[in-house]
Amino acid sequence: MRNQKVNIAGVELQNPIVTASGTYGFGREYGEYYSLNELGAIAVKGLTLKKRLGNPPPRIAETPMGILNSVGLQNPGVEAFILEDLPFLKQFDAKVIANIAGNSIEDYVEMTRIVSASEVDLIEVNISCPNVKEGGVAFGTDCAMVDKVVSAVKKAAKKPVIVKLSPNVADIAAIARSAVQAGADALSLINTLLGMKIDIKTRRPILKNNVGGLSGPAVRPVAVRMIWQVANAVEVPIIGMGGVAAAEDAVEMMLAGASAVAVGTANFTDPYAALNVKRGLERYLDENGIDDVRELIGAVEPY
Amino acid sequence: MRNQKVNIAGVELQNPIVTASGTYGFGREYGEYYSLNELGAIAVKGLTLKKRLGNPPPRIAETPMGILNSVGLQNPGVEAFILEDLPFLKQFDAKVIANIAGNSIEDYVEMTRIVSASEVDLIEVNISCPNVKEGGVAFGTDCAMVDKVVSAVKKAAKKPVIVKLSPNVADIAAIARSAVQAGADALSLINTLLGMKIDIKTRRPILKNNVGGLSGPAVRPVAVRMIWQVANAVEVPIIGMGGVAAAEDAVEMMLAGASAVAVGTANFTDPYAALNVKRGLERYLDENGIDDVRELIGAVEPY
Amino acid sequence: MRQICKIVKKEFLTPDIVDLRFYSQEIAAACFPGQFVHILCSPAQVLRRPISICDVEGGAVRVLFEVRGGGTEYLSRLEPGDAIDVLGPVGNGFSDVPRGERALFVGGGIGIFPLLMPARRCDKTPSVILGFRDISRVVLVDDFRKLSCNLSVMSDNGSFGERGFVTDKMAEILRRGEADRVYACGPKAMLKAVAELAAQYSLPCEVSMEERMGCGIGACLVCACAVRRANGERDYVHVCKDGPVFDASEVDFDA
Amino acid sequence: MRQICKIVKKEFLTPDIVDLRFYSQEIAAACFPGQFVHILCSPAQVLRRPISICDVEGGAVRVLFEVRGGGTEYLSRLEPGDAIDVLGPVGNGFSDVPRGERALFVGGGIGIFPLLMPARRCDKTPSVILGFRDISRVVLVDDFRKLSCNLSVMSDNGSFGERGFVTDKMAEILRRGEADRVYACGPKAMLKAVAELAAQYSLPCEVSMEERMGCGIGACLVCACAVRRANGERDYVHVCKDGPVFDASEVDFDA
Ligand SMILES: Cc1cc2nc3c(=O)[nH]c(=O)nc-3n(C[C@H](O)[C@H](O)[C@H](O)COP(=O)(O)OP(=O)(O)OC[C@H]3O[C@@H](n4cnc5c(N)ncnc54)[C@H](O)[C@@H]3O)c2cc1C
Ligand SMILES: Cc1cc2nc3c(=O)[nH]c(=O)nc-3n(C[C@H](O)[C@H](O)[C@H](O)COP(=O)(O)OP(=O)(O)OC[C@H]3O[C@@H](n4cnc5c(N)ncnc54)[C@H](O)[C@@H]3O)c2cc1C
Ligand SMILES: Cc1cc2nc3c(=O)[nH]c(=O)nc-3n(C[C@H](O)[C@H](O)[C@H](O)COP(=O)(O)O)c2cc1C
Ligand SMILES: Cc1cc2nc3c(=O)[nH]c(=O)nc-3n(C[C@H](O)[C@H](O)[C@H](O)COP(=O)(O)O)c2cc1C
Ligand code: FES
Ligand code: FES
Repeated sequence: MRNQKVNIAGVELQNPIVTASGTYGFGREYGEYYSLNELGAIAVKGLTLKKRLGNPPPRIAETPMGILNSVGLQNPGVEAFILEDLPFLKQFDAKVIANIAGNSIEDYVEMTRIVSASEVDLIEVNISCPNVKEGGVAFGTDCAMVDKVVSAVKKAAKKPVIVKLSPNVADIAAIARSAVQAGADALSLINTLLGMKIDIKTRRPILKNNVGGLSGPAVRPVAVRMIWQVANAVEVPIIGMGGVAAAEDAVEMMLAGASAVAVGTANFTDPYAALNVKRGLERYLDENGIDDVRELIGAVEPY
Repeated sequence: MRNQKVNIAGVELQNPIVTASGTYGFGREYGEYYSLNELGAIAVKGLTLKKRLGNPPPRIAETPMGILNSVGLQNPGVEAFILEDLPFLKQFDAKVIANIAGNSIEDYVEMTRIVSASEVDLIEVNISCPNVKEGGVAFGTDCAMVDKVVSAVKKAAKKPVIVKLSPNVADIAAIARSAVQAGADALSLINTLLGMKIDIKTRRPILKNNVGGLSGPAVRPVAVRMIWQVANAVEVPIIGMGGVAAAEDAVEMMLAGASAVAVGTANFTDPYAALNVKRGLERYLDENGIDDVRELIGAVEPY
Repeated sequence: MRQICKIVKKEFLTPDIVDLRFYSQEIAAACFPGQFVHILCSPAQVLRRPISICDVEGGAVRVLFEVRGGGTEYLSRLEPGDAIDVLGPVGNGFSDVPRGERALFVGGGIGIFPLLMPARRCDKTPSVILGFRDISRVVLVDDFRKLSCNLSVMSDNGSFGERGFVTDKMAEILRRGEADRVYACGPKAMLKAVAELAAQYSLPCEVSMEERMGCGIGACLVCACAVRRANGERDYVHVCKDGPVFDASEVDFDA
Repeated sequence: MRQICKIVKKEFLTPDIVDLRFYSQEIAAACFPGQFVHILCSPAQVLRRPISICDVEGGAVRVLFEVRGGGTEYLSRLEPGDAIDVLGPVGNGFSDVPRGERALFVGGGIGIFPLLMPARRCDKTPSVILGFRDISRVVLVDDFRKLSCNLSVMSDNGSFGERGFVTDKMAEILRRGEADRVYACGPKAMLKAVAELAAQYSLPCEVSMEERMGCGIGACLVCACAVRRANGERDYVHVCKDGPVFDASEVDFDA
């Protein structure tokens, strides 16, 4: 048996396939298509301290090989999640990643305390949500802010902390370094690129929020580049994401430097996408005689 | 007859369709497919003070609905362009935009002087090329640098100056404001997003330069969003580009705030792309009873 | 359920409206009136397209769709024998008409498609009102004629059936007390008017809502529909999983 | 020239290699040996794919291609009657063999495809060396047999024809003084060896180079090929417009 296990900040995932926050709810829906025991980890929908309604619809637009979304963190609040959804998720072998988003540093700290006391396996600090007015992406595009949020969260955290980075920056390596210096145990990237689509008939944006986050295969080259840059800049493990739709894409991201790979938008194209990526990765290892999936991590040979 | 004319910094284009720098050479090749008299303007291949060989091949990779390129400003040098290519281009009704890129502020200034003394109609200052080590994109991602380059260029310029912005930034509106405060007569955006693709068989990047610039339909939502943000931040005309492949895309960019629209990567898919966008735009105006194409500029009605 | 299904029949009913049947014993057997299928149209697209189930015939599922953009355009060019990737049946459909009750079905435009199956399944003769923009868009009327129902057909300009809105006719029927409950599908403005009319007569009313979708199964939360909870609080439910059919009294049509 | 052309014939010669003919009177009439066509394979792709013109038959253009990635895979699934979007003929092909000269054609793998036409057009019987990895990849040999040429077929493992490299056979032929000029197409390493051998014997040598392409017509400068100018200076020329066929003495194979 080939080794599929990877380690993210001390937490062992049985395989490197993760589902991306916000695309997979709390796992119940896709769990009707295949067993959640198949996955390495599940990053749950972004949580806020209190229940959030999110943005008005339309919240999605299609673009060439991508989508824009402006959900705006609709969620039941962190306490409701822990009471109602976490017990469901903890039945499975997949690790649970609580994705948290705050409007203020106090929010982040408070949520960190709450999820630290729960059965969640890892905390993913979303400092890169482009779909909320207050906070959100603003925390993730400035090194000093990154430092502040992450330092504060780390002080309160009793679980490993993954910091989720925004791609809407000029120097992703600098942001990554700030996060790691402030104590991030792992990084995940990329969140969505800010985009817009206009309906030329109505002359109005498709999204009621005007702008939204771009994801899907279209952004994969940007994601791969950023993962590579970050892997060269810091030592902590990376969860790579952005347009992964097939096993080959997961291999590409691992070669670029990711220790695990998340599947997001591809779930919408095919409810079995994450499962197919996982199975395809196993086949890839077999066909290429690779005994340990970790051999792929960062194995790209640049010119 | 419906009005197709638009004005970019005092220069009248007979229609809003431009060809994007670096995708159209000096016009000769596409000129064999249709008359260059059809176009509003032609932005020539990025010029440097001295001849440049550019980066080693492979210089192109295909990505989902996009491409990565790492040409790295191969060009004969600004003097050779003026002697050998400009006279050819000046035979046509299309305005000529000289796209210049330097390694230093002195370079930019020197080139500005040289092209100012030529028959070029507009100068496009490329502070956003991701494919050269020295200078290039570095000039375009920092407001202070933008200010320095643009101020210096403006002092030397005897033609209107378009500043071409990089999308690899956190706050495009801030960069745009710096450029305009420093005297930019117009802005063009977006240049390419930095991306990477890895060949999983060889475990090497496809591009010999490791990373390259992402363009094509994949990036259009990012381009539209940035054009909209910039149009709301500054008063100067904008040449919009990034993934325009059809007349509908041109309309979308104009609604977002562009006064003219450049066609780049789409030329590779179809050598008639720019012509088709132009004709399609005419048809669109006819079908919608729009008498003046300028009615479209910035006409999006955001929520 | 996700299946690769063979197209067994395709017909253009108007230059824009396609009648498509694909084979899926499983979906045909499992589906309820008002549910939809989520179809992956083109390999160049990331999102599926929600299309209501119009009817089932043996092991075949029938859908009608209007060609709007890239997805439906691509779908309209497929031919019998071609395969499509179908997710479904998904969503919550119309509730069964209780025995003995007279249902009124109100459909406008492409909103008439999901009404055929539930109208057929009534034990008491239902009323059906179909509204079209004009005669060029009239489809499926013969299928409704074959049911035992009291059929009214309206067009905005009178070019087919009666001139007027479906709500004009609906008001008549309710005034005459000929309906015990209302089911409606169509443009939001129409649904709002239908819901208000039904409320005036205190009739239970179910409406099928449209919203742009991602996953189609309730995971991504993009297909939000504003509702007002009993306590007056605003909330969002989701068209793909909680709907597309909702109790009209809950929906906040003005959100 | 850009045309939408009908496929008239498609055949899999091996599980990976497709023989495709499409109709274009214009391209068939205009093309020279060694030129290529730039084909838009799939609507989900932004770039065309360069494929050498292998032959012309009446108004049909024949190309052979190996299925490698998404583009060629898509193309391989098209059928006679389907249309493809073709740009071409493009590029600079092989120069005509001067009357009375004996040409030697050396091809390896998919590099043999563009050699059929020029080999047929020689007035003096040429020599042709075709190299294959192994017997499973052998194609087009019968077509070469039908020409009047001195044909040698090599395979790396001897499973078809002689065991050995094309350059082994080439060395023999040059030693015997049976060639006045050399034309070659194949992997870069092979071309380099061929060029060195030809240079040893001071024979003119033309090689057809491969590079990833954008526009295919000389505008975007992505398809760079390193050359060394007479004055020793390094430069880049472009495979799509200056090539794909270059004078071997110019090409910098080590760049
Ligand atoms: C529950 C439900 C049932 C439906 N049933 C039918 C039906 O039976 N027959 C029919 O003709 N149409 C139906 N529609 C509308 C149909 O889904 C859209 O017309 C279709 O998605 C348009 O896709 P497109 O690629 O042609 O258009 P585009 O505009 O190119 O689509 C772009 C994106 O927007 C979405 N979109 C565009 N218009 C709509 C819309 N009106 N509703 C939802 N998403 C939209 C698309 O799904 C896609 O994601 C239904 C919609 C919903 C929500
Ligand atoms: C002048 C010229 C003539 C050619 N003639 C033939 C021929 O007659 N028969 C044949 O089988 N092949 C030929 N090739 C190679 C052929 O172009 C590639 O195999 C093909 O482009 C691969 O496309 P894909 O989508 O299958 O692969 P992918 O790897 O998915 O292609 C991705 C991108 O890389 C480019 N690419 C990948 N491999 C190559 C390559 N080897 N050369 C150039 N571009 C590449 C593609 O064009 C595309 O832009 C020729 C190449 C050139 C440059
Ligand atoms: C509908 C939708 C909702 C999302 N919500 C969240 C979220 O709540 N928190 C978060 O960190 N990222 C969120 N994301 C971003 C994804 O987790 C992921 O970073 C991004 O989509 C790129 O991956 P993909 O291309 O595979 O989708 C969301 C993405 C989508 C498409
Ligand atoms: C092959 C290639 C070369 C380019 N070279 C230049 C250049 O020299 N100068 C420049 O300002 N932009 C250059 N660009 C960027 C384009 O002008 C344009 O900004 C970008 O490609 C987005 O437009 P598109 O998606 O329509 O191609 C180049 C783009 C491509 C694809
Ligand atoms: S479409 Fe994903 S929740 Fe409805
Ligand atoms: S492919 Fe554009 S110059 Fe050769």
